[in-house]
Amino acid sequence: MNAMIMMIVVLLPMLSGVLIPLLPFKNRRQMLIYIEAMVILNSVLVFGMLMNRPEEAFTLFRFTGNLSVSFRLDGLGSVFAGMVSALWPLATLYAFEYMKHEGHEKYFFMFYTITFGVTLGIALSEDILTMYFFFEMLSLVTLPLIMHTLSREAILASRTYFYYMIGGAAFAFIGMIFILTYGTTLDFVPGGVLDLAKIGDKTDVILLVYVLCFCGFSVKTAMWPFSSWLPKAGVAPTPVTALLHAVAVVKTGAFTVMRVTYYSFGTDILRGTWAQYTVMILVIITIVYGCSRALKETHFKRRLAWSTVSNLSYILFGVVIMTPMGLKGALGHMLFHAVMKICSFFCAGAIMYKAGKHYIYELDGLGRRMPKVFIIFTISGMALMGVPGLCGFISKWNLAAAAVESQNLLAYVGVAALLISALLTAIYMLTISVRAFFPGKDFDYSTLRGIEDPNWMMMLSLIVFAAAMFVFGLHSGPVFTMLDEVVAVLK
Amino acid sequence: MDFVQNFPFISIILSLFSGPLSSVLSGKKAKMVNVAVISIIGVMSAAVLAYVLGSGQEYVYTMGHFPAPWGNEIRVGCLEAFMALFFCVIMLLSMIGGQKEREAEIEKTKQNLYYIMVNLLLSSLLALIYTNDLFTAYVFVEINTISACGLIMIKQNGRTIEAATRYMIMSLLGSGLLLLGICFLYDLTGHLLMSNIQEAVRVLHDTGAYHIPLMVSLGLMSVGLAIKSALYPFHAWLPDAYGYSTLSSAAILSSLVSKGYIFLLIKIFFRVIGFDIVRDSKVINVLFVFGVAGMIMGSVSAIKENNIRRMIAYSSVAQIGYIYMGFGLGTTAGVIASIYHVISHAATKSLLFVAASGITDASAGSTGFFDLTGAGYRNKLAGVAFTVGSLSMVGFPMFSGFISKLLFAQAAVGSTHKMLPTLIALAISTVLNAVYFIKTVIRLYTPLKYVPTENMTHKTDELFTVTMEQQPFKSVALICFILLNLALGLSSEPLIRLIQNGLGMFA
Amino acid sequence: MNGWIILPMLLPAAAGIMLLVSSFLEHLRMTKRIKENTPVIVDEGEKKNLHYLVGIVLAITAVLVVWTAWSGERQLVLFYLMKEIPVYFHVDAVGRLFVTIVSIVWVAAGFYSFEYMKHEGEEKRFFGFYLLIYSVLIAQDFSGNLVTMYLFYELLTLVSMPLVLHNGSREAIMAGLKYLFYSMCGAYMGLFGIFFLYRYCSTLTFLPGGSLNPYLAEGNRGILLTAVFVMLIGFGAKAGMFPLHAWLPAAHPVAPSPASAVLSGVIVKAGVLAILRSVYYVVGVDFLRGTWVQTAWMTLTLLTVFMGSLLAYREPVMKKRLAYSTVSQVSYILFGLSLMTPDAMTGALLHTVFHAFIKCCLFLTAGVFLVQCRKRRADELVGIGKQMPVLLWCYTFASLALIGIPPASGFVSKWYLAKGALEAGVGIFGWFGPAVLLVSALLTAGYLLPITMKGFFPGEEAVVSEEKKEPPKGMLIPILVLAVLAVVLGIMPGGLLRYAGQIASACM
Amino acid sequence: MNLANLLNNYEEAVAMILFGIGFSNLLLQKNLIKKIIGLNIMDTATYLFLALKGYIAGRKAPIVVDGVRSVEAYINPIPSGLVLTGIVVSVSVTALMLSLTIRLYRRYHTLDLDEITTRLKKEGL
Repeated sequence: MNAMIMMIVVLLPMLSGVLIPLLPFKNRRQMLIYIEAMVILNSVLVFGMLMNRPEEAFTLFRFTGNLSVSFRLDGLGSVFAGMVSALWPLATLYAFEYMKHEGHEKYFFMFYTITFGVTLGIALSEDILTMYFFFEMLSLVTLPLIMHTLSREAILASRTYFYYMIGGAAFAFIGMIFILTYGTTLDFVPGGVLDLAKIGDKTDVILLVYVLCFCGFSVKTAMWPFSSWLPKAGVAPTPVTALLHAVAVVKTGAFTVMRVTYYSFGTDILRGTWAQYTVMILVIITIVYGCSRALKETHFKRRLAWSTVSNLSYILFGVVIMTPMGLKGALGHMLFHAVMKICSFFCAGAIMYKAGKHYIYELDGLGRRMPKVFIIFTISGMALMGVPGLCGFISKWNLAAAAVESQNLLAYVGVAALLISALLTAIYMLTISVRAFFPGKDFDYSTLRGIEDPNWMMMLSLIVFAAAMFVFGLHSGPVFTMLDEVVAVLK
Repeated sequence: MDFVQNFPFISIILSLFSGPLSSVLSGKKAKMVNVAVISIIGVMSAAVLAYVLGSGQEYVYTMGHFPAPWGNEIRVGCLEAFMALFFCVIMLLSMIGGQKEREAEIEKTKQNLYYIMVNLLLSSLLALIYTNDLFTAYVFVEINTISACGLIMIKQNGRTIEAATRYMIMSLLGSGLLLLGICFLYDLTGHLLMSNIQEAVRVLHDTGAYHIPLMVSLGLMSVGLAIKSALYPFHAWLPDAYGYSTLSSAAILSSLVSKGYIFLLIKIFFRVIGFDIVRDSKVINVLFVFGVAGMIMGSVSAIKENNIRRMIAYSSVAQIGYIYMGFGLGTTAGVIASIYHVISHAATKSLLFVAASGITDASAGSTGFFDLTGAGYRNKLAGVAFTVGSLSMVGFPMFSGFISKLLFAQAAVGSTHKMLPTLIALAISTVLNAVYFIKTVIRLYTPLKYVPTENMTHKTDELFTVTMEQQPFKSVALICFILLNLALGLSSEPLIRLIQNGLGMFA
Repeated sequence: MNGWIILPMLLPAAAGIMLLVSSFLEHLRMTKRIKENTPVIVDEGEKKNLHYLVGIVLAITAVLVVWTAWSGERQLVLFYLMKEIPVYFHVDAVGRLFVTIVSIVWVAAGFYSFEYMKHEGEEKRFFGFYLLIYSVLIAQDFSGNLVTMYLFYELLTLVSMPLVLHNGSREAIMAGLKYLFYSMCGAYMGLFGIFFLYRYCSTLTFLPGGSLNPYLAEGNRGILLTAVFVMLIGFGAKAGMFPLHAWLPAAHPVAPSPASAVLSGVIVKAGVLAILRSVYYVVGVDFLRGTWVQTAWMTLTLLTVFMGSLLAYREPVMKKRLAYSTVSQVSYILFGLSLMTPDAMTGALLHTVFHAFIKCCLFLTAGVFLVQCRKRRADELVGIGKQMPVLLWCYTFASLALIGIPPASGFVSKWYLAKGALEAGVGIFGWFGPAVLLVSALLTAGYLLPITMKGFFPGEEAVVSEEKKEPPKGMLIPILVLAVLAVVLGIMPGGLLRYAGQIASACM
Repeated sequence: MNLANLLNNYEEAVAMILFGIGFSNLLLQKNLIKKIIGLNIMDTATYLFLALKGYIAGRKAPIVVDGVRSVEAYINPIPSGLVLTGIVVSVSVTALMLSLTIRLYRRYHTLDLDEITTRLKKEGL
């Protein structure tokens, strides 16, 4: 019975999502209450589940004899599930206000809620097949969200998105097959499942496959050279971009990479090989590349999207250090980046929603009109830069500490890349704030008439996130104690 | 001898004779007869399958009780029985789904002729599945060719006749080679019954005598059947034949006819030559290379195509490439994957053809890519069905395509040298599949207002919504196909075990 | 009573934030008023109150700081930022010294700016940030470990940036951003080093002599040296060390003069402090002495010394000239630190003190030139001495002190620097360094003294009004105090010298 | 494998050459009628080959005229049967091909398949 709850938290959002267009709601308000209630209920269930963790696995159904869709909750999964469940209700609240304008709300919220379930499915996967299954599902159910506006741009973006996703999945598939063949089991086991006896002298092939598989899963985290879909997908409504493309979808990518690296292939066979160097080089390139593109970009949301590209590779960098500490750093950044990026995206959304400005050069002087939003935006920018006292610093610190600890020369280069990226982040984030607050002496504020801070629904989410950045930044001990426990199984 | 054991023979004869019978019936009656025959044969095949599974072993049915090596034999194992059942199901659904098109596109007086062809086709397919005699197989290959040609050209416009001619030419080249291969083999072994030939070949192989002629014969037969089943680069006839013929024809041709030849090839590999000998020969490497090329090139052509029917047809080229690649791996796992793919592709491709026609119905009859804009909203079921089919083709978990992809990949890992090319080809091909199928799906769900109308051949006011009630038959067929796909995708285990058993009975 | 340590930081911070919020609300009211077309009324009384408030806060804080600093050892773990890494304050000798300098300069410049900022507007915002920076600087000086220091180091950049872009012109914004990016760049390079030190040092807490773990460092010398070097360059950015010095000449001219004064006088010293702390209190000089890092560092500082002077010499704009001068002078300090001998370090510490007072004084003077005479360029400053002799005398004394003419203060510090260089046993640098310092001193004379000369002796052809127009007392007195300090400390350096000497010998 | 072998089995060699001629005609000729002729040559070559295989020198056709003689007197009858079946198949296929050709010719007044295709494309069907 205890294990059943894992199925429930995955299926409940899916079911309630599917019901949205079918239920006869009298008005919008009712529908929103229904959605939020369902999401919160599910989050509560998830946290309940995390509190008393079910030990045994739960099998949903079987594809073939040994291939099944089954769930199990372990430390890593708990972190991810907890993060997702904490963010979803807030993001949904924000979406209510935002989506007023976009139309087709029912279908939007249908897929939006289903995505919740699918993401949890990834978090709870017991084996690589289940994870792959939900990984593909996620691409599918998020597709309508990106297409949502159905404009030409959105259609093109969704196409690009899907091609990348399928391509990624196709290569990830190869990895899965290898685990199926050369592993002792498909399940995730800390330290990997590869059967050295079966591999024999084929280590190089395994490494190649790892690289392919890594690239495949990291398509979702928009790793260079597979990164261009993410900024394009920025055409989606902001709650989608924020939640899915800063949190759920892309973090899933990172999460899957963690699973594959630490729980399937196992770091022992990978550490110090050309495979590690290859992926690390890719990751380092992405860190710098994403930032540079962000710097060049003048579209507000796209700039944030490029920033996401870079920050996701921070997480991947932690992963490819391939030590428990690296994983810890990666997890830390995964959590904190979620908070930071969702906050900055929401700010961008609020600005676009209230002021109708999409490009950065249009933001001059807005800081005076929407001070709360811009102050929070500046805070999130500083957090992304890694100003001490905000959460970005903590995660960066842990990543760098892990890199230095690993005594790997390339990881040192990675540390440098992290810092270069931090500098570039400072440039692209703070120029926005400076523009907004200091538009120049003779700026004519009358052009911005009628623009003001958004209502409490949007502000609440923003303030909660901003507060979270400080709390985590100043008092990260408990979080990392928890992460220590998670990675302890790897030692 | 149980009465059930007569069923394979009865079903071949039944469909064979219902053909001439149809010629004297009116179109409507012929249709009834046809549906009845397919259903009866389906039921009989199911009974045979149950029997074989129950007894756990194959049986040989000697025609006219002449013993081997003189008599003609039918051999029934669980794979054969399942194939017969499956082909009946697909054919029935395709016939149901394409009913409206047939009535619209075929001249009233020629309606019954169509059913002759379908019945003959069914009988030839059944014979290809069941027969244990190589020359009988050849004869039915030709019957198959002729009736398929009839199916293509029944919609009598220039395109279809031209397509039929091209189809005939390629097919005849293929059957010429097949015949020559069979003659060689007969020359070498002195037998026509598969089991006898196998014994003889085994002896030849062990002694090492006549190695080259044996290989030549194997090569001729493989190439002949490869041409007939449209393996790249012999696929030139295929897009026209599938793309312009009437719906049922396209569905049947793509999902069954080529599969019949492939099944025959499997039988030749396992029952006639012996798979270990085939594996040692270089023939499978050739098949592998062409299979991989087909996987990629078929998809590339499909991407370039603007006509949805032809696009699906090109996709068939790619899928047949998958199947031959599976053979080419040279492992039993590879062949199992291929057979599974035969089944999954048959189920998916006919689904796609029927769904595509539902979509074109809602787009003023045009198959042009731009005209399909928003059709998913106008014909909801067809839209969903097409999406399901596409996802299955792309290899999305839950649908049949995923399982076959999984099986192929697993098989590939077992083969040392072909592992990486196969896996990478699979990955690339998946992406390419996604490119054209998902492009179409997205197009189906793009609202009209966002698309420049100058690319469209029809006016937007000509479009109308198609509901399920308006197309009851097609809807039933679509729903069945979708369920079939899901069933294959979600619980493939019994089927895979059945294929394994069947192959075991072959050897 | 360790908790007291937090009070001098909290007080200005709270006051600053209060001012900022109130400035912000005022803005909102103003925009609303503009919307409603009611005239904007500036309340003079309110301004006065603001000055009282800031003045009182500054005074109380300064007293508190000095009292906290000089009444014995104090330490406080505020909370844990991460596991094993607390935000930790500790009052030690170096912190004491720095915090005292900061307080003196801050109070002086603060009082000066009451008068000065009337010309600039947005006073509330200015003073808000001014107080915030003060609090951050105190915190940095009291920091007890590297991470805490880094935390405030970076905060310092962020809160001091608004001072640079205070007037909101395009130029100021660009300069502000430049300042920000150079400082960030430097900070991140520093952080790079910290990452490595965290791994290879047994603790990040400041200990005289460093806490490098020799077992871990063994075999990793190469990477560790690189990391330290990167760190030096990084923290050097704030101290205006080549190659990351370019923000200084951009930021100083556009900032309000009191802001440039504190930037030059104190905030650049944050870079010096960071380097001092990391080299002498974390890594330990023994590890660096004689390595390529030391050589490279010395080369860079000498280069900066020379280049800064030369550029200052060629620069016509007064505040820019002073900015280049800062580049040059701060590198004197860094050169002293790079020599890694007690004498040189003493000299460096002394020069830190003197330069803070002198440069602050000079910038404040330049501010007077700017608002009172509306003269930006040095060559326009003809006959100033006739109009405001007191001011120009202050300027002259400060200049002399900077050049290092005995008995003014600069001489003492330079003496020790040169002495340290000769003793250090660093080969060619032993005599080359003092030579560069000497040349640079000559250049310093070359770029500072002409103003005095032209001021007092405008020459025949220049048309100069003889009217006396000394700056208001509010501006003059801080300048006077600083100038007097600059001279008097040079004449009576005894206590200071001993104090610096103790610090230096504790580290070696 | 030497030349002598080829000469000894000259009938088979001829059959193969014929097959090649037929095959290439079917594949390469543009004219549909010539293609059909190629098809027939190809089939005939196969029958020749089959018949050769069944023929045993000095024996008679397996037709019982005056009582059953011993099996040794007759040639192998199965290839002959196969040839007959093959002829039936080939005739029907040829008929079908010819009828298709007639239809195409009536529509397009040409026997060139490629030209027909280009015309079809022009028609836009």
